[in-house]
Amino acid sequence: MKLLTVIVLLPLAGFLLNGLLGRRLGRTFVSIVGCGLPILAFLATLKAVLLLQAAGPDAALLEVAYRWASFGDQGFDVAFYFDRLTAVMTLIITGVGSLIHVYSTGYMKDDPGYARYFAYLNLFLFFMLTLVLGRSLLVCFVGWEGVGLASYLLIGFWFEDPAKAAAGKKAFITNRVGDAGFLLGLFLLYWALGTVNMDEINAAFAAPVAPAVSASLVGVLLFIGATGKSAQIPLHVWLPDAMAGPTPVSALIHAATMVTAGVYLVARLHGIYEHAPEASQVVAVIGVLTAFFAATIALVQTDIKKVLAYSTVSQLGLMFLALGVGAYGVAVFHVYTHAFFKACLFLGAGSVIHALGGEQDIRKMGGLWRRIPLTFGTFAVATAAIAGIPPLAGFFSKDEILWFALASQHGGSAALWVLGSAASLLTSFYMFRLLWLTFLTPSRMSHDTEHHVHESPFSMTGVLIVLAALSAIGGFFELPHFLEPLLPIPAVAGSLEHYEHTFVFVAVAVALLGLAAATFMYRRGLARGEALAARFPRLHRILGGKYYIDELYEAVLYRPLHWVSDRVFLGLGDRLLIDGSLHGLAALTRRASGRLSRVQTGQLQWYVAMAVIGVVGCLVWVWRHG
Amino acid sequence: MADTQLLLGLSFVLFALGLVGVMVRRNALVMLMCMELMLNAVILALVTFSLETATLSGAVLVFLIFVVAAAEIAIAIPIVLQLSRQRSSLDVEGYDRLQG
Amino acid sequence: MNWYDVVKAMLPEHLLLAGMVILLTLEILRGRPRDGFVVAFLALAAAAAAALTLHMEGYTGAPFSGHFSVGPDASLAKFALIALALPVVLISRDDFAETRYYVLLLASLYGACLLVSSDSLPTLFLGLELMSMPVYALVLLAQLRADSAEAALKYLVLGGTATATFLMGVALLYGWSGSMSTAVFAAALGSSDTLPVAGVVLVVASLFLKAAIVPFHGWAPDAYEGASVPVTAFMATIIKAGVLFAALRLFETAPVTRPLVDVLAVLPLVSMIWGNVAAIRQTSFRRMIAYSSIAHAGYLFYALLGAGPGRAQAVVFYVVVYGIMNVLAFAVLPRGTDDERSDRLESLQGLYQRRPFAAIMLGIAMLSLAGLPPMPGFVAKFLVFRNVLAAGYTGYAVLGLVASYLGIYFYLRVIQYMFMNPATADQPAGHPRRLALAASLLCLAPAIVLTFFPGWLLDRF
Amino acid sequence: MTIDQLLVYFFGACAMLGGVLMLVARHPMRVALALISCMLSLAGIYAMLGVHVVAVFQVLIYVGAVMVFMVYVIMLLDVRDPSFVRRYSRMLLPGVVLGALLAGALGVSAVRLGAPAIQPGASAAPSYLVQPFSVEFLREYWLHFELTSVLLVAAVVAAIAIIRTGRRSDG
Amino acid sequence: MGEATWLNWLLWLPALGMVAVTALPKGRDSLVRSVTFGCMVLQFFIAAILYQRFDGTVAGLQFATDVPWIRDWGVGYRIGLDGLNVLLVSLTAFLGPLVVAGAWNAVHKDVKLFHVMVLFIQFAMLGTFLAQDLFLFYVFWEAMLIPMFLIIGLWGGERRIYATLKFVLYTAFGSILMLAALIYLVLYTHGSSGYMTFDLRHLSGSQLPLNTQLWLLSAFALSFAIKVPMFPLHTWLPDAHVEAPTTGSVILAGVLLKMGTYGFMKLGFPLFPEAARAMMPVIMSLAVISIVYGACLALVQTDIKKIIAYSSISHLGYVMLGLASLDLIGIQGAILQMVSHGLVAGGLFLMVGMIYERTHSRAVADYGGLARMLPVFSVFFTILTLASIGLPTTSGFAGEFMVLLGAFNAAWPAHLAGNDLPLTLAVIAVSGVVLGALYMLWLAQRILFGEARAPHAPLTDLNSRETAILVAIVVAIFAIGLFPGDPLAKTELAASEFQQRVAGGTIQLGSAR
Repeated sequence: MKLLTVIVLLPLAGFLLNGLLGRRLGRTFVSIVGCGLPILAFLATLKAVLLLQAAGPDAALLEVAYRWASFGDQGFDVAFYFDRLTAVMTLIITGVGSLIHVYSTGYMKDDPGYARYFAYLNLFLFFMLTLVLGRSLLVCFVGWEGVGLASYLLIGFWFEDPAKAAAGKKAFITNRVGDAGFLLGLFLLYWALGTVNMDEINAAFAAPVAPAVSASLVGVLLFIGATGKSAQIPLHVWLPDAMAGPTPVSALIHAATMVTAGVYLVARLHGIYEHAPEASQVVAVIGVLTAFFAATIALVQTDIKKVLAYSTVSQLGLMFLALGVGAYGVAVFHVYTHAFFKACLFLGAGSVIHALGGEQDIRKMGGLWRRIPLTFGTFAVATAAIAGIPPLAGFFSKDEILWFALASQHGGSAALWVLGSAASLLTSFYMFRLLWLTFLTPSRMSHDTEHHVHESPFSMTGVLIVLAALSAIGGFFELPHFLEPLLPIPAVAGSLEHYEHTFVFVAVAVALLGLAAATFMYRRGLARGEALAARFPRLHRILGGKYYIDELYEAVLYRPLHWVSDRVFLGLGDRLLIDGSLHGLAALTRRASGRLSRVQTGQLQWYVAMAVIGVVGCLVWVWRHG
Repeated sequence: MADTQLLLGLSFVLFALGLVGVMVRRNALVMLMCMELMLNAVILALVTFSLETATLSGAVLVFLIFVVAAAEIAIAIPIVLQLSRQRSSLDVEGYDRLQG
Repeated sequence: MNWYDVVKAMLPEHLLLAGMVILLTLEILRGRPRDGFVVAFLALAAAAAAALTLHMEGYTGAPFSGHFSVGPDASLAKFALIALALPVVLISRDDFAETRYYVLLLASLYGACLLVSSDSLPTLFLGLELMSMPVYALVLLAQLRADSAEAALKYLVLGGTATATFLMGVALLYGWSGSMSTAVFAAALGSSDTLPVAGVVLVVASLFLKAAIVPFHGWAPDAYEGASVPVTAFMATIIKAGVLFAALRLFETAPVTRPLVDVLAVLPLVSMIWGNVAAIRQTSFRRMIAYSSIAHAGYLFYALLGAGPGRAQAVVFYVVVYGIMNVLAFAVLPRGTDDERSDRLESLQGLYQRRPFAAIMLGIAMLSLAGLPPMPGFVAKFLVFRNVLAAGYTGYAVLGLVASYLGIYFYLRVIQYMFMNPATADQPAGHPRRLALAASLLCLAPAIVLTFFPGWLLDRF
Repeated sequence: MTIDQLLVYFFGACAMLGGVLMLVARHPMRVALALISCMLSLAGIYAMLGVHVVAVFQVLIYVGAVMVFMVYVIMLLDVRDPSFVRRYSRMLLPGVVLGALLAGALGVSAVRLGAPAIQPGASAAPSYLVQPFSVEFLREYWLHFELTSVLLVAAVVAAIAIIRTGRRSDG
Repeated sequence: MGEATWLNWLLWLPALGMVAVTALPKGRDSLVRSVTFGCMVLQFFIAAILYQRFDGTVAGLQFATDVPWIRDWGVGYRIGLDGLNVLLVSLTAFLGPLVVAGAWNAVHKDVKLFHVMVLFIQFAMLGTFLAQDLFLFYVFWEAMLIPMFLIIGLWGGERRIYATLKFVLYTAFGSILMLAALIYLVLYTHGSSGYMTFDLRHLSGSQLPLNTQLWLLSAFALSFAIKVPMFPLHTWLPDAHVEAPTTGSVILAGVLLKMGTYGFMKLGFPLFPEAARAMMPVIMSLAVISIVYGACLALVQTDIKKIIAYSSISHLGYVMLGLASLDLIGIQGAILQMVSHGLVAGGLFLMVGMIYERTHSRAVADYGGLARMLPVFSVFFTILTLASIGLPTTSGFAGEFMVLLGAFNAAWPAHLAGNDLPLTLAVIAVSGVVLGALYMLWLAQRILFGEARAPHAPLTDLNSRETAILVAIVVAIFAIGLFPGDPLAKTELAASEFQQRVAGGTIQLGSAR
């Protein structure tokens, strides 16, 4: 039996069942299919992992499903590839994915689009698994675009609201920009290597004879793709808007899985980046800048999901920082820990929103810890984890990222470390700000809302507990070492070799500093924060306006495009020049027709004269040229 | 005797005069007479060439032209008569209802 | 002189003549109009059958050596001419009951047949005159229009001028060669002397005038509009065909050389453009067809640019297809009591709703005249331009094709009127007539054959 | 220069004069007379050249038949027609110019000055006497002779048809 | 029954259908529809059998018929299936029944004439694809004008006469020059080889001087480019589409536009390979301009049909880019993209027709939230939109991807050789991917999402007839998107022959003359 194919196809079956039959067969059926098949996929993945472990540390499972298209002796296979990196990603996807499916049965209980929702979610899993299991970049691209589609559908799930539909569209199109880069990289690789199988690409770049293509160019192009999917500057604009979808979707797609596809891609193709220092540098710089700027924006957000969204962008930036400095395993490690705590946070936020009947503004929350203690507890654990408080999961991965940012011989530098640490500090600060304002400060809820507050059902809280537990203990699994046979750990600069432990303390200190600052500012509520905002109004406005990137794109890209299309292409080109000249010719012919009709005066003598003109003309012509 | 070229020249001039007459004279009957003049010019040319080439066929064609000229007039005159009756005018310039 | 040959070679002509004589006798004896149609039709059918038989037999004969000869090609051309007249006669029935109409028609056809067989310039001249003269009268016979006499006069004066011009050209050719044989013309084509070339120019100019090539076309729109529908059909098909056959007879297979090429190419080219452009704004159907015929005359003379046997093939095929389609168009044209009004293009509006068969037939005719595949008009156009290109006149061929493009619009406009525009209130009822239906079927059958098997006709050359 | 030649020149000048008079004469009757004089002059030329058959028939058919018919019609229509007063159409100037151009073009093409003159009566020349000419005509050209009869019949029928039509449209 | 007989049946079935429908009594509209539909279905089955039995590993024609037609000129009735036309013939036969079914309730005026015209155009289209004789090709090529002229002009919208005249006059202009060129070509071959023939196999062997080739190719290319349509000869298309009835639009977008690209592939490039190479930079540039230009214009339209029409310009730009790349993958991609566009654009136009039947409006602004009101409709519309965008697993992706891949494969060597034009063009072409998403999603978002509103609401969702049509199309789209290997295997040999002939062994792509 083709195990990997089965893993991929299980969610697809779920999608088809739910999509085609779901509405007729009722919610129970939908829930069983929708949750059962991902869980089956998870179990199948476990089996695959066992097989893999038995085969050795750098072994891989390979399954060719069929040949998609062939050209002469070359061709594209639909093949699945399973090694330790894939295993980690697949486990996260199916595992966290299954949990979120279960959570959704509670969260979406009353939604009329219940079947549609689960169909989409299964579809997403299908594409995500295709993405990570695909052996070739082409199959990966299928998943790559597919998750974009699923994301589009899910963001716009409540499509009656034009803003939400628009957010879906924005996500898709922004992703498409990145995909264009992905495609360019793919084309380049195919031309140079004649293959797009990722293992073969890595091998080709490791070979003594370098491929006839610049690794940096390929690296940058593929990274453009990654920026789109993983919401890095300058293509990060879609992710915060993507929070328009149902909250579990945000947890699954926009925090735990899809957005890490970019990280996965770079890690998977580390063979290219290892030989492309310039590209790696670009990755690191973009990553750290994203981490920092997203963190600053998160400072002033008031929508609970927006805060988490920017935090996601920021964390993804840190992952790319790790990739940029060659610490691929560490980046995946952060993907892994981040999946737990960010999913927990989002689902917790979902629980809060659920409890408050849809309220998302943290300024109108407060004091919830007493009312929904389970949610609060799990949320707090996850917050601590993301802030990097030891010994929770986030601490381990983040610490290692910062360490390599400073010390890696593959492009580490002090500047990267400083910005990364600053981002980390800000993360700690805004996360605890969130925690304070949401749960701990005195209640600022309206009376109606307060009356309504209730703890979520077990299907939701149970998931939260599992995820919180994983956030707490996940860090003890030394993932980078597990992956080392595949993803090398970069050498550390000699001068810093002995300071690793020192920097652990620095990192802890940074996290605690953030905690302390947040506590100082928000322990009593909003007042101090607002005062601070009032002192720096311009800065606050810039941060609140997200650096006006959206507006910039609107003004620089979209409007000119529209203007050029409308006025220049349509007005000037099509209507005036092309059609205009054609209409002109037609009018000319009509006028000529009128003129010729007027020659036909009805005067007999004129007709004779015309004939004589003809005869004389012919005679003269023949005589002249004879 | 006579100069071929001169006779030929006369023929061309008469032909042109006939054609000019068709173009410039407004009276339909005059117009028809001018056409006869053109035919006469052709006859002159044919006779001249018949003599020059010492063959008979030119002169034979002249006889055919006589017949055709008579037939043409036989058809033309009734047409003109009918037109003059319809329009109560022989002015060819007035015959311009069909145009465009 | 072999009397058997005289009878057999001229059998089609004799039958036509017999028709005339019988008609005249009947008129003298009884004056019953109805017989005219029947006798004329029978005479035509017999003549057509005779011509076809002669062609099939491959009969060759020259009863009047040096003046008149018949070969399979000539018989085929005669058959085409006479057969084209059959549907014309069928649609004449409702307009013309008089015997003399049919006598004139047969006389004109007699002239046209003479052209095809003529070996000497006098025969050609007589044929041309015999063909044209009855038509002057036929134009006038349309009592429906008050302007018919005007049209007839215009046609007559220009035709007379053309006759004189033709004769002057013949005189010059005769003076150059001392012979009246048609071969003189072909010989003169290759001459570099001014005298024969001037003769050629004059003869060609007169043919241009009879075929309505710009700038000798002045009579055509007025005469077509002024004449009655059957006579217009007759002029547009048989007269034009006769003139072209005459031209073919003169040009034989001799190539056209330099200074004459331009005359023979430019004026037809101008005709195509002029005819096609001027037709665009016409409001009278017959006038439009007149301009269309001016353009088609251009194509036909274009075919003469090519040398060799392809020339005859192209001309005959074109003439046949063009003739069939023109007659078909006129056969199905709805006719009201007020000729001037039913001639307006607007009266065709919504024709498809009222009389779908007529509309479709007219549509087929228009598309074929426009030269759009798969209509046989395309093969005809193709032949012409293939010959022009084969003769090496690429530039003229391209220009000619572009000119033919200009013509598409106004043919489509007719279709647009018939199919796409709604009918207006005051349109002639135009109920179908049986004879016209027969005429249209008579045209349709060969049209279908020529669509699918153009080789049937083409392989005969 | 012989007297014959002089006479030919004289008749030629007369014919030309007749032609010009046709253009300028106001009344159609005068035009007809000018044409008749022109034709007679031409007949004179033919006679001088020895082509008597043509000269005779020119007088008989043209002057005797065609022109008499013409004069008759002119008299029939002798009303005060505006075209009698205003002789010329709009095409006067262009028409004259075109005529001159045509004559010039034909002359340039066909007239080679200094070519040998005709020698009528030379041994090779055919006889234009009535009897030999007629024999030749009817032997070689009897087809045409017959055809002219068809033509004349057609013309007669046409004339009748036109007249009948005119009568009916009047009535 | 001989194998060639099947192909003849395929071709002549619509013609027989025309006769049959014409012979039906007046007023029996549903009988007319059924007969037409039955004819089309039968034809589809024949095409399916032929497709199955077509052997992609054999070079040359299959199921061929070669009968002299006009012996004198060497014109023959020569038809046959080869790798280049097999997919397009199948597409035409596939869309045939759908077109008739789609118009089941849409046409009430002159039903008989309408169906005769539909059969006529089907006949002409199949003939164009199947013809292996230049004369025959031209006849069929031009014959398509007449039924299309009537279909748009008789059953079209308000400005139908303007649109239909524009269509005919535009396309006829190109054909006229093509006619001159093809006669010239045949005569040239006649001169050099001594016998006159219109057989394509012989004609492609003639060695013309480059200068002549350039002239002839320009003439052919003008005609084909108008039909494709390529910028700047495209302005007839939006008007024709907007004014055409649904059937017309579907035929136009589904098959007719492919005539242009097929013409380039079958005639234009292989007949004049040297000229094709020399002109490739121009063709490629125009193709890429079409991609971007079409997409940009689609972005600012307010009429649904116009958006799809302009998107066709963009998508056919990809086809041309693939052909012009002269890379095997690119060529294969171009063929696939033709089929894909036929399905996708055809499907979209059908859907526009379905909604138009209900609301009588095509303005984007009139709609919103159809996903709520017409869920089934919306699902299909979304799928077709995504296929149009070129989402992986759909046919649109397979075609677009291979075209772009081919373009890059060709562009890199040129780039390394110092010629940056192809690479620049290829990169710009990739941007079309983004633009495509932009306008199609904008359209989908505006009409499917947001507040529910539509003229003449409440609307009924798709009935089973409409659903069946769309299911057929969607299945085909996914079949090709997921398993393009089978169709590609049928075309591969022909595509590589095409490539070898045109590229002439060494690909000197973009090397300006």
